[in-house]
Parts: sequence; structure tokens; C-alpha cells
Amino acid sequence: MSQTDFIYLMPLLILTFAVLVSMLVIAAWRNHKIIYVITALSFIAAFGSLYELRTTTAYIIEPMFVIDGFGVFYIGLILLTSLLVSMLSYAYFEQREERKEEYYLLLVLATLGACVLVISTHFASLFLGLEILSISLYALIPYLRTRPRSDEAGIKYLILAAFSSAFMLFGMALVYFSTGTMVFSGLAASIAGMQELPLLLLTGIGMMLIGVGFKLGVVPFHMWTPDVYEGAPAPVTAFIATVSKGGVLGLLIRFFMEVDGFRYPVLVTILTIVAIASMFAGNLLALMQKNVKRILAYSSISHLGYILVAFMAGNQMGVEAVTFYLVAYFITSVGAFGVVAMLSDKNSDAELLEDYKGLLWRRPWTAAVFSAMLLSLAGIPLTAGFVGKFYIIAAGINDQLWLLVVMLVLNSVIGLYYYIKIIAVMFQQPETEREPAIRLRPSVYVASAGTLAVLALLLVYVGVYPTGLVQLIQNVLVSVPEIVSK
Amino acid sequence: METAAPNYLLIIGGVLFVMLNVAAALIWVERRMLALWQDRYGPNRAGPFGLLIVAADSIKLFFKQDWVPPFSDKPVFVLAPAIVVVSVLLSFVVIPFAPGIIVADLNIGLLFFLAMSSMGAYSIILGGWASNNKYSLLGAMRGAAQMISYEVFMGLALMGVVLMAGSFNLREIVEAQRGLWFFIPQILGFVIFFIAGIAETHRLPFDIPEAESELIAGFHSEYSGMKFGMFFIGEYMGITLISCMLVTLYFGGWLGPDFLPPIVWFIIKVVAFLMIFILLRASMPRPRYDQLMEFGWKILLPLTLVNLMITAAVVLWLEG
Amino acid sequence: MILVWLIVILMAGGLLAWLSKKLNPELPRWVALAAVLLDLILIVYVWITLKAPADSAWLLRYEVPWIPQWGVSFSLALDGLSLLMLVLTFFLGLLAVLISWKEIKNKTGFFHFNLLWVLAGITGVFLTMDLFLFYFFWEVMLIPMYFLIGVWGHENRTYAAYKFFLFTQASGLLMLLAILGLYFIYGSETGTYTFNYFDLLNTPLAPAAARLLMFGFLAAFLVKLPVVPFHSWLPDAHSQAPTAGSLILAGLLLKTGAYGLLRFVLPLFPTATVEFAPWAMLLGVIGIIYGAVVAYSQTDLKRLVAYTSVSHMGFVILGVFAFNEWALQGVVMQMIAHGLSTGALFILAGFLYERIHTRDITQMGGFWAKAPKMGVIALVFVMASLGLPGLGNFIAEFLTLVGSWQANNWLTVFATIGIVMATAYSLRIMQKVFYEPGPQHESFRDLNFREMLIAVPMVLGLLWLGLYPQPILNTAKPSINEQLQAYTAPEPTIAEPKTAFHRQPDATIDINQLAINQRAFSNLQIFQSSN
Amino acid sequence: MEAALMLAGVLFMLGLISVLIRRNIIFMLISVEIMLNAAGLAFIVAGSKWVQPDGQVMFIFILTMAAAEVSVGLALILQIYHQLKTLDSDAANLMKG
Amino acid sequence: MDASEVNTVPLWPLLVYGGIVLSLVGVILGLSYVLGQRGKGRAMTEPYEGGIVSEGSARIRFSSQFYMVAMLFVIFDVETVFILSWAIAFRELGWYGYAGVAVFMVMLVVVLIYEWRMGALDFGPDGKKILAAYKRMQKPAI
Repeated sequence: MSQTDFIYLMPLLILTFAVLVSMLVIAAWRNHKIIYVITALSFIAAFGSLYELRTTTAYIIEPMFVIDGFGVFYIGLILLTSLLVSMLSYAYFEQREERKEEYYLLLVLATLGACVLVISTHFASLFLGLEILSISLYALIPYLRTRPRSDEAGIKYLILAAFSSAFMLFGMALVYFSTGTMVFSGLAASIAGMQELPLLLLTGIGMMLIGVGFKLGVVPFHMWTPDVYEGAPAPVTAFIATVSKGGVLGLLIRFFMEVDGFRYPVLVTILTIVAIASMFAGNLLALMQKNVKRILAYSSISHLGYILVAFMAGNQMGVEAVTFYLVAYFITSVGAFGVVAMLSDKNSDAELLEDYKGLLWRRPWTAAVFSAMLLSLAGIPLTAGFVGKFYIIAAGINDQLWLLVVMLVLNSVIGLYYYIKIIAVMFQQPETEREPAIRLRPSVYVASAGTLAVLALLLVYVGVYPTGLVQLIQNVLVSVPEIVSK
Repeated sequence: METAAPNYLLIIGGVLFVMLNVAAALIWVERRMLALWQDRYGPNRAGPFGLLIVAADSIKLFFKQDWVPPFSDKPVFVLAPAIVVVSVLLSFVVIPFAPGIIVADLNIGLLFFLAMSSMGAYSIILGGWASNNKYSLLGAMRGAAQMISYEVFMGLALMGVVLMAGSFNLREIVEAQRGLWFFIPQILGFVIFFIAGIAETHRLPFDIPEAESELIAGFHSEYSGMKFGMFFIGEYMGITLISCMLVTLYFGGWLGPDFLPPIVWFIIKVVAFLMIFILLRASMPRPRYDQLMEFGWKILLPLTLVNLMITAAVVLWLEG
Repeated sequence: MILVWLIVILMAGGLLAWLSKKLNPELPRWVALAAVLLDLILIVYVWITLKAPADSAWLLRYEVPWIPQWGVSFSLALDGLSLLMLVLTFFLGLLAVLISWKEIKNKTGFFHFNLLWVLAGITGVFLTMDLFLFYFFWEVMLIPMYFLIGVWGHENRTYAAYKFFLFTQASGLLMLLAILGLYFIYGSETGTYTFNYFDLLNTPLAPAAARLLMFGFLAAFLVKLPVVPFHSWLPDAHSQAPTAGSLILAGLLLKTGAYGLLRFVLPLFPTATVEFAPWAMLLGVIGIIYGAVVAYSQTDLKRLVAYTSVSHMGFVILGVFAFNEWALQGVVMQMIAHGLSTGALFILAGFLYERIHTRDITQMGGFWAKAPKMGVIALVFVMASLGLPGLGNFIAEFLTLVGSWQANNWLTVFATIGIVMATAYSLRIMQKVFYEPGPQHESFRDLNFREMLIAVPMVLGLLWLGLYPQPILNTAKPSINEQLQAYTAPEPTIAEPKTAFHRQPDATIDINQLAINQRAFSNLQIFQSSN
Repeated sequence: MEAALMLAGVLFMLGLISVLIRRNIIFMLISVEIMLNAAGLAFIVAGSKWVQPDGQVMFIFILTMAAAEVSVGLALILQIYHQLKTLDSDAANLMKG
Repeated sequence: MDASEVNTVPLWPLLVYGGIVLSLVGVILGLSYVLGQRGKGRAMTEPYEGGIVSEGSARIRFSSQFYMVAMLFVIFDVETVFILSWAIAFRELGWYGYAGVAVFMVMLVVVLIYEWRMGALDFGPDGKKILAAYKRMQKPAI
């Protein structure tokens, strides 16, 4: 470690420091606003520190991390998303009676984990990042202890996540056993010459994929998604949908690109099946749901399937598409769950379809934002989701993945149905006049309404004028030789 | 190793024999000493100065009914006292009584000791739980809480010694004390280890899990016969073990002026500590459970950390 | 730049209309009216002032890069075909605003927002010369339409809106795949990746790929048109939509399908289209007859009119796949005439619904006596729909049939039978609604001034189309020739020379055919001037 | 070496099967711990095969993670027991679909 | 760890010792089973709870404070593992390693402070809570 190493790890250090400081502050003086400000500032500071890191060459901290454009971009994305989530959380928790302060602590920690994940190049750092993220989530999911379903969601996530961690670890151990290295590049070097992977190594990589699959919530490891989405507080759900999955995805891209897993037909076949199954399972199961959070959960399964389509392209365009789609998906998910959080009252989240009846007439702006988010999820023009889906289809066609692309298109149509269903519910005239939502304090209201407005504007901006983002993604990928060379 | 091929069988036999007897003798010693300090006679009927009281007691225990309560969890109930004896006896394996007199000169000796001593918590919690008796359960819970808490401070306090000696091997730790016994630089560590040691053996004054006056013997209320005897003897062997560890880690083990053989130095030091243990029992009142726990977490833990950092800094500084 | 303004005015007008609701619930109507009127004036001004350059069919072009990384540009262009379509769009748009004046009472702001954005999407579709942008606008016009049906529609609106949306969206995605396929094939062949229409026209395509890609485009356009197996969304959507929605659906949205066929399918995939032509024409004829038969058996007035659309659109596809100037001129005429006549019939249905709150024609009757003005106007509309000479539809259908006769005699004969059936269902409307005695309705009033303001221009428009169609034909001619160029110009080089050799006969046939067409067309002009 | 790896594999399978068939949440947690420790064992075996300390380092990490997880898990289980009065995982199944 | 050094310490004495210890325990338990008298008393089948007849099962819920201790133990004992690994190698690591562990310790201390303030380290009955409960009990009377 040298002094430059510290500069390059600055975002992580800032987050760690923020955790310690807020812990002390909580110990000294419990105050929701102060902790929130510290959290937000730490995210902003960490994001600001990325300015120093924008590079065109990869900086390697042996053997754990590599800070390259890809990593910096993902860290930035994660930090901004977390910032938005924390802003939503403020309004969400302000009206609740539980202890609120520790929530931010865990949020920052989870963000830290995700950041570690996307720059790791070693099994140890991978594992550390993943576990920092997961363990924070174990506590975040059942944070509202008095909710009937929160514990259930928490324990389900805990057991399944630990279960998947075990798979991942055993897989790593097998890989380590057969290659003698835990560094991605070393692993790549040792299997570079092989046409066929030895059984032990294949099993190892397979088990690691199972672990990643669990965290991503793709079929057949998707069982936890709807329950956890439903049971967790809305901002936490937004966090899981975005940062948690995005971090793991960033890792998966880095690992696969480095190892060049696309050379092995077995892995490609498995991933293809997983992608198709995820798309179908997510969309078909979503059709039957009456709970908005569950619908979004199933939709997230299918969206991960879409992302895998671009991932399967396995070239630079594929990575660009995944990254772009991820940005769009982040904006959209945070926005959608932000609306859910905003409409939630003191006792329960606004999650049933009935809660949204006539929303368009009660709160037109909120409903408009929500509609925009849903249309983006459905991939309708003028929204970021459209460009993202377009990018993915383009990447798929470019790599001749006709089967996957056709499946994707088919699923887009199925998906439309339930997104539109929610929108249709918002049109309906409410039968009874619902009592007006509790008036939040203006400052709190502004925080969440402002966040939603920012998200909606971003959504349209990226949807109408994606050039800037595309350019940015292409620029940052230049510093990653593993991706550009493909 | 100084002797070319130590006679291990002899050592094994010797260690076992001595330890069992020391524990037995301790029972008599303690009763006599307590009596002395409390101005009464103590055991004085069986044999000269009541010396045979231990033998009489153990014969009695053997012939008592081997009672396993019908409401208990039977296998666990039987297993619990065995665990305490086994774990304590096994701990003696790594103690260097004198050069060459050691059963297994493990280079992770200290860790072995820590591992074995934490096994003790199992016997208490299993015994208390299997008894299916509310007082036993309470005693077991308290005992477990106390033991696992002090386990932490004990381990951390030991780290000071490890830092100075640079090894987990107890023989090497003793060798490292040739110039200066560690209890001088590590006075803080020594005090913490001593307190933690008492708590680990749930010896008076920290006998909270079995406090007769509150919990009617706590976790071993339902035990009788030789199974009770094993808990009983286990406690005395535990005291011996802690004394041996104290001597090894902080008081130079067998080291001493040449006019006495090393083993004798070791015995003298251990006996001194045993006496201190007995004296403590005679002189200290029992703290409340919460006082004990808070003392540990709020005072001992920060102290160990401070001790650790200072020790490391000083060692590094001295070595340039 | 004026092309951008056409779209921007509508979009901005939409937002403004939505926001102005806060000030006054009536304000959105005026804002919307102003926006559409402005556009109409603009486009008519363009029509009158702009003369086509001699060497190209394109009157105006506008292009700025949009997503340069993907070769996407914001590219708009106007030729005669688009010009006509835009005039129709803004004219019908204006009527749609007027027709809603009294019908839509709640959420006026959002309604006009959606209305104007549909129009904006349609304008974009007619103007854009970039395939990415085309798809973009193609989708943009769907969502507001969905809202129009879903929020302000009749009793069964949710179902209808779903059906409309899913059908069009699914087919649209297939088109997206085809667009991307074209994009990548062009990119890999030439090294430049672009969505530009004019560049992609030169894509060298292997026959198999061309066929697949063509089906992708066809899927979207045929569903939109609609052609018979894919038509089932149309009766539902048309009958459940509010009057303005039906007007736009029938008058404009269907035309985007026809426009897409003309603009994209024919020039992009000349050989594949020729292969497919007999089948497409067959589908067209089936549509004509099927639509007519089913229309006759309807009792719901709007549904009836909806099925007549199916029938009329059959002529469009018949004409498009005849590949000659006559037929294509007929198609263009049919698009405009049908936009006016069917739109008019929906407006009529709207008037009736406003008065007696039903669309069931068994509940109507004897209105001739009560509302003579309405009766006369309805008579004109119905006559237009059945293709009476002197009204626009006649010219359209006649031209189409002349063109298709040259392509396929038998199918044309069957299509002619369709016209006869049109007479039957059209007269049934008059008979049932106006002549036959029916249930009594209190206070059935005749058309008022606003309603006359809506109806009279449509009557005039239909008469104009029927009596003096030359301006329309002249305007459309250059661009139609441009679309047909692919069938006369030498074939684009094809990847496999063997196949190219096999293709040769087809191409010669086309050229011969066109020579015949040229002759026939000069005859037609004589015929028209005598009319 | 392979034998030790086999042992780890067997342990892992035992834990896996046990997670799948157990209905008591505490036992499920314990089974997961077994799986984690099996992974740890595999790491140590691998480390000793390549004569590197990495395997043991990973084991310490696993230990830490398992500890943290058990802490949270136990707290959650307490909460669930408090609410449902049972630890049957079928009972903790309010959410369906 | 040097492989040759491990081999100089024979492990068999440890195993022999362990075997003897285990068999000794077995013998003691077996002997007392064989030698012990048999008998039945009236109250021998009841748990002894200070002479009072036992009420209910001993499988009772106890204070969550005990779980808290378990968690504290888990946290800090695992930290010990890291300190341990450092302690054995701290000479090689030098001041650099010292700084690392210092950071680690700071984190530990922060956690400790936090827990202290949150009351995780208060094991006795909480006076404030009892008072609050007492006041709640009193309220209905007023």
C-alpha cells in the first residue's frame, strides 16, 4: 500500500469513516436529521472523490482491487443511487416511530460493500464486499420490526443469502484448489489454454455462478425476491433492486470478462437457459400478482433476464448495453419504489393495487411519475427504459443471439400487460373518497418529491437524449482491456 | 529440547497422577486453610489432620446412587460432567512444567489452552439445561454468559504476552522471560488474566452459576454421586490449571535461581497461586451478576485493548 | 426547421393544455385548438408555396445528429406523400378537438394533452427518415392513444385499451427487431452503422434475410392497417374510444400502417415484396369481403363503421402490392378519402350518441324527419363510404382496382364484389337510422352551429376529392414514383450472385409492367380532366 | 488431499440436504453454518495443497462472516418466535404467490 | 510455519494422553454406575427447587440479555481472531501493521462506545424502565 493507493481507495475510506462517525454521533445524540445529513454528505463526498479517479488506465492495487473506468463508473452509479435512496428514506422514516438512525448506518455499510464488489479482482475482496453488503441487508430488510412480514422476509433472505454464500465459497475453494490462485487474472491465465474445463474447476465456477445467481435473483434462484421485496421497507426494496443487484452484476461482468467464460459452451448454455427462464418466470408470475411490490419483484427477475441477454453477447457492446440498461433500471426502480415509499403511511406500505386506485386524480403528479417509471420498465419510448431495451436488443442482434432476442421481445409484450394494469388502476375512479394522506412537514415532503422529480427528469432526459450517457459509458470502458479487446 | 528422547509415557503418567492428586489434596488444603482463617477446626477426624477426608469422600461418592433424574435429558446430563474433566485435563498437555517435562510441545500451545478452556462453558450450559430445573437453567445461563464474556478478555490479555514473546508456544514464552518475568511489563495483562481466570473457573468470589445462597448450587443442583464429584474435582483442577498458566505466562515458569531444580521452582510458584486462590475465597464477597458482567465489558475490555496497543508500540519502538 | 416546429408545436401545446387546466377547465380546449390550427396553417402554407425541386421528390429536409454513436439522427423529410398525410392529420386533428368540445367534460387538460401527443406522434411517423426515430414516434403515438381509450372510452374501455396496446406493441417490437437486423446487416456490409433511411435503402440483402426482415416490418404495418387475421383489436378499440379517439384511430392511425408499407416495405425489400405480393393481395381481398360481411351484421353503429374500415383498408393493401402508379395513386386517395369518410361516420355516431346515449342501431330510426340537416350530411357520408362517383372514395377505389387488375385479374374481380357489398351495409345505416320508424326519443335536436362547422368541411372535402383530385394526385406523384424506383432501377447487388441470377426474370416483368402502367396512367389523366 | 476435499464435499452435501429438509429455522441456520464451514475446510485443504496461507486467511473471513450472520440470525429468530410462538418455517410463510 | 519443526514434536503422546483421560472418565462413570446403590424416594422424581414443589417446565423464556451477551461474544471473539493473527506476525509487519490494527481497534472502540450508550452493556435491571412500567400500572387508578 502506498499513498496513491489510499487516494484510489478514497471513496471506500470515506464511507467507512462515515459509518464510524455516525455511530459515534448516534451514541452521543440521537437525531434523525443529523444522521441523514451525515449520510448524504458522505455519499456526496465519496462521489466527489471519484473526480480524482477518472482515468483512462487501470490502477491496480495488488492483489485485491483494480480501479478502472468501469469500476469508477459503477461506484459512481452506486453512490448516486444510494444517495437518492437515502433521500427517499428520510421522508419514509420520518413518519415512523422506530429508531431511525441505525438505518443510515446500515445503508452506508451496504453501499460500501457494493462498491468493494465492483472493483474487486480477488476472491477475498469479492467475498468481503459481498458479505458486507449482505449482512447489512440482513438487518435492513427486517428493519421495521413491528411489521408482520418483515421478520419473515428477513429470515428468508438471511438463510437463502447465507446458503448462496456457502455455494459461492465452496465454488471458490474448488477453483482455488484446482488452479492455485484466487486472483481473477491468475485464474484466467491458468485456464487460458484449456479448451475444456476440468470437472472440478467447472463445478467450482458453476457453484460460484449459483451464488451470484441467488444474489441477482434469477431463475431458479429467485424464490426470495418477491417475499423480500414485499416484506422490506420500500426504500430498502429500492436499494436491493438497484445497488445490491447492480454491484453483483458489475462483479459478474468483470469476472466473466476476465476469465472469458463465453468460450465454454457449457457455461453459455446454462446462462442462456437461465436468462430465458428468468424472463418468462418473472413476467408470467407477475401477471397474477395483486401487490405492487410483488409485481415489481417479479418484474425485476425478468429484467435481470433481459440484462443477461446483453451480458451473453460477451463483447464490448454487450457490456455497454448492460451498463446502460442498469443505469436506466436504477433510475426507474428507485423512482418506482420512491413512489411506493411516498404513498406509504405510518402503518403499512402502499403495496396493494387498491391503494393506487384513482391515484391519477388524487395526486396527478405522483401518478404521472409512477406511470413514467412503469412505462420505462415496459420499455416505451421517451423513457430511459426504451433506449436501454433497444441497446440490449441491438447488442443481442449484433452477436446473433436470435433466440434470446426473440424471447426478450416476446417477454416485453407479456410484461407490458401488467405494467399497463397498474397504470389502468390509477385511472379508475376511486369508489370511496380516501382520507387525505397525512401532511408531511414541507422539508420532508420536498426531499422525497424533489428526488422523484429529479428521477423523472433523468428518466426522460436519458430516454430522449441518451448520447451523453452512451458516450460516457464508452469512454470509461476504454480503460478496461479485458472488455475492449473482445 | 534438552533431553534427547524424553520418556513420554512417564511424563503422561506423572502429569495425570499429579494433577488428580493435587486436585484432591487441594480440597483438603482448602478446607483446612479456610478453617484456620475462620478460626475453626475444619476436617480433623479421618486420618491425621483429617488427611483422609478426601479419600473417604470419594469412596462415599462412588457408592452413592448413580441418579439420573427422569425429567432430565439423559445423555446430555451424563455427558456434561465428563466434558469439564476432559477439557481441563487436556489443557495440561501444553504446560511446560520444566525443560523436557511437557506432554506435547505444541507451537500453538496457547491457542490449545484457550480452546480447551472455552469447552468448559459447554459443560455448564449442557449440565444446567439437561437438568430441566429452573435454578439449574438460570445458573447455566449466567455461567455461560460469564464464561464466554471473560473468555474474550482472557484471550485479549494473553495477546500482550504473545506480542512480547512472539510465539504461541508456551515453552518459548517461558524462555522469553529469562531476562524479565512478564508480570512486570505486562502487569495490566496479568491482572486481567488473573481476574478472567477466576471467572473462567467460576471460582469464588465469581461463583455466580452455582451460588448456593441464590441458586441452590445452580447448574449442578440435580447432580449427585460421582457425576457431582466430577464437577467438583473439575473445579479444583481448573484452579490448578489457571495457576500453572499464570506461572508460565507471567512468572517465568520453571525459571529461577539455579540452587533449586526447575520443577521445584515451578511447583513453588504454583502453590503460591493456589494459596492466593484459597485466600480470595476466604476474603472476598460475591459480586452481583450484573456487576460482574459490567465490570468485564466496561472496564476490562477497554483495558485489554489499551494494554495491547501500548505493548505493541513499546515492543516495536524498542526494536527500532 | 419548419418540420420540427410541426412536432414541437403539438408537444408543447399538449403540455400547455395540461398545465392550463389549473387556470380554467375550458382553457385546454382553446390551447389545443390553437396548436392544431397553427399546424394546419403551417402545412397548408407549405403545400401552397413550396414547389418540388426537379430532381428529387423531397420538398424539405431537416437533419441533426441525435445519438451519433449508433448512427441515429433526428432526421425529418417531407415529400408529397407525407405532405398529404400531414394535411389530413391536422385537418382531422382540428375536427377531433372540435368534436370533443362538448363530449369530454372531465379531465380536459389530460385529454387534450393526450390528443395532441397522439397527433405529434403521428406527425413524427409521417415525417421521419430515420428508422430509430420512426420506431420512437411509432411508440409515442401509442401511449396517449391508450390513455384516450382507457380513460374516456365507453363501458368496455379497459379491455379495448389493453387489446389495442398489446397488439400494436407486440407487432411494433417485431418491427424493431427487423430494423435492428437491417441496421446490423448494413453496418457489417459497409462498415458504417446508421439508421438513416436513405442509406439503408442501399442495403445489400440476401433473399432469406430480406424475407425475414420484411416480415418484421409487415407485422407492424399489417396489424396497424389492419389486415384480416390481425384485425381483432380494431372493432373493440374503435367502438370503445371516445369520438375523437375513434376519429383519430380510423382516420389517422390506420393510415400510418399504409404509409409504412409505402414508405418502408416497398423500397427497402423490393424482391421480397414481389414474392409476397400475391399473398398480400389475397389478404387484401379477404379483408375487403370479410369486413363488408361482418359490417353488415353489426348492430353497434361504431362497430359497424369499424368493420367498414377493415373492408376499406383491404383496398389499400391490394393497391400497395400491385406495384404500379395507378394502384399507388389509388392507395393515397383511399387513405385520404377513407380518413374523411370513416372519420365522418364516427363523428356521426358521436352526434347520435350525444343525443340518445346509445350506439345500438336497433334503438334508432326515423331521424330523417326530426333532423333533416343531419340526415343530408349523413347521406353524403354514407354515399362516400359506398363509393358513389363524385365523392373521394370512388376515385380511390377505381384507381386501385385499375392498378390491381394489371397485377392480378381474379383478385380484382373479387375485390369488386366487395364494393357491391359496401353498398349493402352503407345503405343499411341510412335505412335503419334515418328512414325506418324506430323508438321515439324526446327532444332529438338537429345539428347546431358547432356541429355544422365540423360536418360541412368534411362534406366539402369529400366532394373536392371526388370532383377535382388532380392537386392530390400531382402532389403524390413524385413520391410514388420514388417509392417505385426500386422496381425499375437496376437491382441492388445481392450477396449471392447465383440467387441474383435467378431473380432476373422478376425484375424484367416489373419493368414491362411499369411500361404498361405509364401508358395507362396517361389515359387516366385524360379521364380525370374530363370528369 | 483429495480425501480431505471429499470430506468437505460430504459435509457440504450434508448441510445442503439438511437445509432443504429441516423445518425448524434454527436447524436451518445451523445447517447453513455447516455448509459455510465445509467451504472453509475446502479452502484450508486448497491452501495446504498449494502451500499458501491464503486458504487459512479465507477461513478466518468465513468465520467472521458466519459469526455476524449468526448474530443477526439469532436476533431475527427471537423476533419471529416472539410473534409466532413457533420456529416452524412453514408457519413463517405469510407471503405467497 | 516451517514443516520440519512440526515434525520434531511427536503428537502421539497427546493422543495417548487424550485416550487415557477419556478412558479414565469412562471408568469413573462406569464404576459409580456399578457401585452406586439403587433406591427410590418419594420426591426423587421431582426437580429440586429449594424445597418448593416445582411449577411448570424449566423450558422457560429468559431475558434476551443473554442473547445479547452471546452476540457480544461472537463479535469480540471473532475480532480476537484477527488480533491473534496480527500478534503472531506483528514484528514482520512493523509500524505499518500497527497502524492497521490501530484502525481496527478504533473501530472496535467505536462499536464498544455505541453499544455502551445503547445499553447493551447494562446487565442489571434498568431502573428507568421499571419506573416507567410502574407508572403505567398506576395510571388506570387515576
